[in-house]
Amino acid sequence: MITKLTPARPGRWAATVATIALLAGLAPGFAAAQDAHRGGTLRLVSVSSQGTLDPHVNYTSQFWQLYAFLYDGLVGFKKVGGPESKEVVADLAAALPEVSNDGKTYTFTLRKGVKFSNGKEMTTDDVVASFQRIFKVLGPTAGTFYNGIVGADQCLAAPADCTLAGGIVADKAAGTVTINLVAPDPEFLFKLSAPHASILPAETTAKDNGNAPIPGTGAYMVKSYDPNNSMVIVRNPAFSEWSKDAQPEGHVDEIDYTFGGTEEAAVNAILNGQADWMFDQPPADRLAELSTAAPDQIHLAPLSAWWYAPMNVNLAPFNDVRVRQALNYAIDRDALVSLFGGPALAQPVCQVLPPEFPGHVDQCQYTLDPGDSWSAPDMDKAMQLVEESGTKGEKVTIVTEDNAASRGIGTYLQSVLSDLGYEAAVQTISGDIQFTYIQNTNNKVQLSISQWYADYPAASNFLNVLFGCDSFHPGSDASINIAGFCDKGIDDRMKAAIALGATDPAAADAEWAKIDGAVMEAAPALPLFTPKQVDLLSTRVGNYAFSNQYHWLIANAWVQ
Amino acid sequence: MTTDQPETGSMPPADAAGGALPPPAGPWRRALQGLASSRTAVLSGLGLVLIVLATVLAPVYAKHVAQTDPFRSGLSAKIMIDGKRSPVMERSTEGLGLGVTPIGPTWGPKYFLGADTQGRDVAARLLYGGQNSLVIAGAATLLCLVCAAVIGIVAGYAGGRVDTVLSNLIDMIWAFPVYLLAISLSIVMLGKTFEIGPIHISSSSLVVPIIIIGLVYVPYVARPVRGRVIAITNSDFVLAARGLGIRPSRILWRHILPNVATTLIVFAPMLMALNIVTESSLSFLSVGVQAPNASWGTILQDGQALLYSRPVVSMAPGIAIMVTVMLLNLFGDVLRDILDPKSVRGR
Amino acid sequence: MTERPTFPMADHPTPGAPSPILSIRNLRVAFQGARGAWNEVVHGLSLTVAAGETVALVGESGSGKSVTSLALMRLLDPATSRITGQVTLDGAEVLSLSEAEMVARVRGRIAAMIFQEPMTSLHPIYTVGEQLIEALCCHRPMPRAEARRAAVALMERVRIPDAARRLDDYPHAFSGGMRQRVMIAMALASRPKLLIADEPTTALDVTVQGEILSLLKELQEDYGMAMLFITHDMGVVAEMADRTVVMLRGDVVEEGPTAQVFHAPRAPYTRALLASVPALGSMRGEPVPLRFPAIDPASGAATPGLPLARQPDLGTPLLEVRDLVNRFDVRGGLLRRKVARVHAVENVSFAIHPAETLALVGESGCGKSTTGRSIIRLAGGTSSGSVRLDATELFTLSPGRLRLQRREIQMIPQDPLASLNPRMTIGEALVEPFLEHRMGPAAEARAKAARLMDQVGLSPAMLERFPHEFSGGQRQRLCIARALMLDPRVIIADESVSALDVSVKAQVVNLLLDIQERTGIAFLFISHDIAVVERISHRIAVMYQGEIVEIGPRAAVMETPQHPYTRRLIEAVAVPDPARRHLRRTQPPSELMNPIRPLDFVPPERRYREAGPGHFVRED
Amino acid sequence: MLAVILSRLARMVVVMVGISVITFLIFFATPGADPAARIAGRNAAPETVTAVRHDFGLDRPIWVQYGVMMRKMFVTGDLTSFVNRGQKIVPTLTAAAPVTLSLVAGAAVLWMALGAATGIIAAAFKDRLPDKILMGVSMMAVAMPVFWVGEMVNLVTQSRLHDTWAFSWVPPLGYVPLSESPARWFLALIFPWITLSFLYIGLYGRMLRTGIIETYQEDYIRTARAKGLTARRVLLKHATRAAIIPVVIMFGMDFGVLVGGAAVLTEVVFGLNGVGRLTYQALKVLDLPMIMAAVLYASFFVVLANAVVDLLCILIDPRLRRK
Repeated sequence: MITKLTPARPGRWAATVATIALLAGLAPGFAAAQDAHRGGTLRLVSVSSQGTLDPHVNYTSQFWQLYAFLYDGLVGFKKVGGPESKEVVADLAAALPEVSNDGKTYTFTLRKGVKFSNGKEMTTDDVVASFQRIFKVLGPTAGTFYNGIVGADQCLAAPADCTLAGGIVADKAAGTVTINLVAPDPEFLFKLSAPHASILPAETTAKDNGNAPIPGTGAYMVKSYDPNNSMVIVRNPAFSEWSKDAQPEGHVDEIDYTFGGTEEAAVNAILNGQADWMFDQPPADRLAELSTAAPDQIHLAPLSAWWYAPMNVNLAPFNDVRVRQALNYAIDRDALVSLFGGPALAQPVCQVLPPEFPGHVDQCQYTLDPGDSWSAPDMDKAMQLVEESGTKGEKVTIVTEDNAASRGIGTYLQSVLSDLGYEAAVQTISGDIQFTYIQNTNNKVQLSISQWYADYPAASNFLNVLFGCDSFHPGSDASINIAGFCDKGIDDRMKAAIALGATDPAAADAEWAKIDGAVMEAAPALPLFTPKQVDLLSTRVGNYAFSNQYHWLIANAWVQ
Repeated sequence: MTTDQPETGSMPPADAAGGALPPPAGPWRRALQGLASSRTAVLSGLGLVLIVLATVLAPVYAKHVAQTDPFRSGLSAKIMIDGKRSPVMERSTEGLGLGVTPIGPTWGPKYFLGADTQGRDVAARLLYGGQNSLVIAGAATLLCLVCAAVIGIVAGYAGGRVDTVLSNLIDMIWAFPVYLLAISLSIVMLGKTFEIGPIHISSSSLVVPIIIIGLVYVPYVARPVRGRVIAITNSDFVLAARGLGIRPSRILWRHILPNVATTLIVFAPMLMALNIVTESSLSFLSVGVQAPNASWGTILQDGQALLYSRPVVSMAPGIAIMVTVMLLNLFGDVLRDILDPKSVRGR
Repeated sequence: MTERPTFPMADHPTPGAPSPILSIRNLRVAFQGARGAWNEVVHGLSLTVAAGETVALVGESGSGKSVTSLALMRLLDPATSRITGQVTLDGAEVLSLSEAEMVARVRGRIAAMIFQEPMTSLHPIYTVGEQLIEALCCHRPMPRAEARRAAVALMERVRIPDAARRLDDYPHAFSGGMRQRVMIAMALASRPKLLIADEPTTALDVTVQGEILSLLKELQEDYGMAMLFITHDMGVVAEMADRTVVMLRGDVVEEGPTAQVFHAPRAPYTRALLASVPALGSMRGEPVPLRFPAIDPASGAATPGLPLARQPDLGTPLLEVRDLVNRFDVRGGLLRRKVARVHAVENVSFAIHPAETLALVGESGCGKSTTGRSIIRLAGGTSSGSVRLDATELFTLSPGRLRLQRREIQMIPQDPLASLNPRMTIGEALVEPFLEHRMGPAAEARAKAARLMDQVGLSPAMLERFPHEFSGGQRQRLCIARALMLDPRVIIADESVSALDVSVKAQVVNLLLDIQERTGIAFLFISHDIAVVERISHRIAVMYQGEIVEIGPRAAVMETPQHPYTRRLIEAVAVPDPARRHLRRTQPPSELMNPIRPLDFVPPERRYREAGPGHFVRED
Repeated sequence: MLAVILSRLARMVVVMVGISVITFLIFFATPGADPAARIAGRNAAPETVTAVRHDFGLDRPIWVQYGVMMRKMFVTGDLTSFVNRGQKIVPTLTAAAPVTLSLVAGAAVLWMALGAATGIIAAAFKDRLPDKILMGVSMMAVAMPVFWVGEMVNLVTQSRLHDTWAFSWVPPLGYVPLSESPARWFLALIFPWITLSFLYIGLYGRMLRTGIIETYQEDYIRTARAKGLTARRVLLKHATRAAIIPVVIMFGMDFGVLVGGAAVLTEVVFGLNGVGRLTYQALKVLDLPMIMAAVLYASFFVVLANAVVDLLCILIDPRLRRK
């Protein structure tokens, strides 16, 4: 047994995000000490598991957090805490690709000697097969992330026969893979960094593998998975670290992930030292207690996300822009923040792009004194707008998810709408259903509450996805433009901004900021707040690092 | 056979006619007298009346005592305590400053039991919620009894194939665990608005839980009703009525129905108690009463989010449910003893 | 209220008699009513029972006789009853013993008890063997095998055939008579000095009753037990008792040697009681049905009963039943398949004339009630044959026509309380059939109801009352009045007087005869009580296992019974005359058989021989 | 006997087929039930949604879908969830079954033992103090919603008094397999057992007390007393034995229903991943394959309990044993 070398409790020097970022920067200095932290078992808990283990299929942040150290793509986000986590680094590719042909051709040279956890070496065949597999397994982002690859159209139409001929070209001898796009895509590397583009062994069946683990190249591998009970993750015996940034060797030997119980139980278990971390957010009820009783164990991190309430611009009364604006003026964002656990956990916003996100410029139109930030609701203005619209007395139903926060917001909005003179009701639906239910125009949802978490750090991932004409599919359950907002002018500007991003990212970001303002002018949604992530750790966990993409980097942490 | 009846010390009126006649006492009047002479029944009945009265007076309480609208969020409300204005939603200032805790019981006119996560007055909501809980439980009881009576009587009286079909249907629903059935019905009805002619039922209406809760217990009542109907149909007085040449419809209406009525009445308080618990369970699982309406179950659910910081929010409706259900059961026990000492058992 | 006289003789047992096993002095029993008021039901009873003696405690329902027996065993719920006085059982002061001492010393040791209802007095989920062994072992612990042997011996002693095998049967596998034998065996387990028999034969058929009585008599002699015999049946008293104590509403009104009580009753009540008891054979020589004598309860003076003045109209029969068959399927197993068939009624034929009474007698399960119900198609099961009322064939009528036709044949049920809807007033119940048959307007119906109430001896003011407010006899009158509302031509009286106390029974019988005399109605009188039947009927049909074995004029059947079963039936009846005791020892026990047959059973062809004019006997 | 069993089985199958058809129809009548978009994932392209719909056979006629689902469930066993992509239904359910069984079986032992004790003691002390106390507590037990009791138990044992000597031994919520550690299995289930059984102790205690008191009116009890049996023997052997029959019938039904998933509230409150919670979650997210499997599972136990109770009745009540 290795003697304990670290006298200090890690929690004490990891109280806030700022210090963490600082520490992440200082990390190399501690390299020697870190080896001493190798070993041990992390005990994670979550109320529920999230279905299939297949990285080409699963689209949940819970499992993406795990894929970070289970699988690799050609490129990936840097696995460090802080702002640097938004950077893309070479992963299975030896270096970032050469981009040619006006941004349409990406050439990757694969690293040599990388092995899957089944012992087999990774080759170009695996890369080609993996890209085909994204389509064959009907990956959720096949049609949205990877449809720009040459041959993707045929693959989407007939997934079983997908070849991506001309799209993915491998040179086995040289160990290179070339990807050809139909049009330049400044966000393509981000998309390749998503777990959906993980490289899997070529022989992996082209079907959703469900609960059966697929061998990966990451530092760890799944030993067993029972979605109703637990997941056991152990070190990948075939792994040797090739890039600390892309896939660091983890500290702990084993990660036991238990599913079940309640959030309250998880908090108790962590406080009682029976678990190390909970996936779910601690219940609001416990926050005050935690912030005094265990401040050292709590880590807060801003998220690239927003909570918003899409207003259906095609249904009365929200087909009148004045009503949408009125509601934006009327809501007390401060009250909403207190519903979410207070200012430490959420920041009131009145624009689409979250703070510190590419393209974000502080702006707020819907406040008592319009300017950079929100100060207070402007009820008079709101009443006046409602009066002008002549929609007073109409019925409005708010569709919320059945979690405490969403329901609370719904109840609050119902209250505000009543104040404005509407006849409002709340309808609560289970989260999984609510998300597709509110998208389908057939369900005639007027106002709903939703959240959006960035897939990758690009403004279009918010604005274009949520308010672009291409994301509006009437009558379909998959119509992420919930508001049904389609403004030709704004849509054209967004397309142009995406194109601009390929050549001049800075100019593009400036344009996105303007588009953000223009969208809010039309007010297809109520921006509510930007949430913060709360990680509650046990006292024995150290080296907390938070990545914008993967959230807490589990493999980077150690246990005493 | 002649039997000595040690328990009837007083003989029935002598065989010879005449004498001063006591006022005629029908079975219903007798039952009423029985209830009136039972201390348990009187006290529990009185308790129930008080509860009903309290919930009926909810608007008065909310308006004049608590001076609040229990259906409006009070997230930024303030309250005077010891001459100091403090927010109803207290933001944590210690440690990391996380969390917002609603004010606890003031034991004063305003926020007597404190506030919930929306900053609303829990005491006022408890009364309003009680109103809804009682209305739902009562209406569901009525619905259940009517359905069960119809099914039970038709099955029991018609017999033969009709009975077989209905009994099998009842058995089938019986095999569906109640909560699963109720939850699935609730989920089916959640997203829907029903329009039957001029009647418009939105999913947030109380009608939805009433129908669901009313329907799930039908088999539990229809079965014994059917049994009772069969027993009555084979009883001597129905046989006598047939022998007298009374029409079947009249036999059903005048001879069978009034005698089944006792079974149904005996079920009523027990069913009502069961319905209150069921309503609260469904609301607790968020498939019952929908916001902005409140019921004891929804308050309990709200309280679940405050269990650690403000346990009173879930304790209060829990105690309200317990007391109401206990009173109903006590009353029901006496009623059963009086009306139907043998035919209904247990639950 | 006047002081109740205590009977002087009770305190002085017959000189020279052995010291009493049981002596009761001034026993008072009171019950607490619903509102806490105490209500005394036995007012200072005193009696003694000497060793080896049989004392009968006789009285009508509510006289307190059963309460007395339970009180002296301390089996009443102490929470709701209060017993005072003095009870000495073989030297033990029963009323001052603790419950534990009662268990240890008295119950089952000094005194044992048997009860009226053999069907319910045995625990249904233990075998009779277990219950017997329990009774044996609780007084004298012994090894299991020995207890088993003793139990078999006891069962053999009470003449249960095949005792060793039947030891492991459950009570439901035994007939009523057999169960009563088991009860007796259990009571004998510890060789008690006193056996208290509370109406031990009331629920049994007459032939079985005879067997049980002889068994008790025989055992009493063998064991030298004293016996306190509680009954309402004067016939049984005459058969069994050495001394008789007559009770009325909690008081002893007469006590004395049985012969003296029967032949020279002193109390008016005793005289009235005896006058009301139909004695088999008392109709010998009487040509027509005879009313019971009317007794003045105060003086006991009897006015002799008048004979029926109206003669049957022996022209065309009013009701003609031919080859009536009724069978029930017995379904068994979880599949509810037919496994057997009950041949409840098999080829029954008879006719009734206007103003005539045909009695259908037989023991329980013989099919007599089913016959009655089959006639008006209320029996269930499958019926066949022919029932003609005048010219109308009832068996082919549509349900609607049948309903109207039912007006002509009415039924008076055995249990009047059960056959009155508890939620209808008597007025409603009486008026309902009248209106249903559209016999006239409501006012007329009410007038007729009032008139009939008067006729059956009830006040028209009682029409507003509910059935539970009447006594048993009154309810039976109400049922009669209801039947008469429709002016029927035939009345089927199904055990209509069997459940009534003797004095009430006499009144109702007289009422029926009055009605027949006045209206010329025909009766099908179904009863197991041969003594009553003898009094009321013109003709008698004897049923056995679903078939008529003998039918003929009353005098012929009663005085010259031809069929062996008829003879056995008549012989078994206990006659209320101590001089005519006729118990024979060691009769083989008879088990009445239910006519359950396999599905493929074909009933045998039956022939009847004519033994006299109109007197037919089945040839076996 | 074989015929009897077969017919009983046939009836069970008929009831279960009926239930599955009803479930299926209810599902397709539910708005927002179409799982294709949910399976496809957030922000999936319409082509992907169409492909998923086809892949899962959701574009085929409803009866074909029914047939396919039944085949996948009972024949091939590879039915997968509509919500948690790739999650196999049958293994999930079989993994949840022992949790529920542990919960219900333990609670059943508790409630039968304590329920019987309550009923017998109360009947023995009828209308006296012990009776009044026991019946008062039973009344309360019956009146308290089980989830509320659970919440209160959790509040006390997991938070308020967790740091005191009384409850510091209480493990965190959740299930520990018996095979893993019998001791921890036991500790983890103590409070769920108590919570679940509380209601039934009250219910059964009251029922048994009433039954015993009613039995005391029976003639055979009088016989037993008259023959000189001690009061205790009359109570335990004669009265209780007869009065327990309806309790046993009730027990069979309750046990079946609970094993089938009716302990959902207890499972939810105590975070036990049992069948009830699984079903509840499946219902909330409208996961038809899971709902279907869970409902069939539940109804199987109900129907089975019915059959077992019938048999049990014949065993304990000789009156029903007629040939």
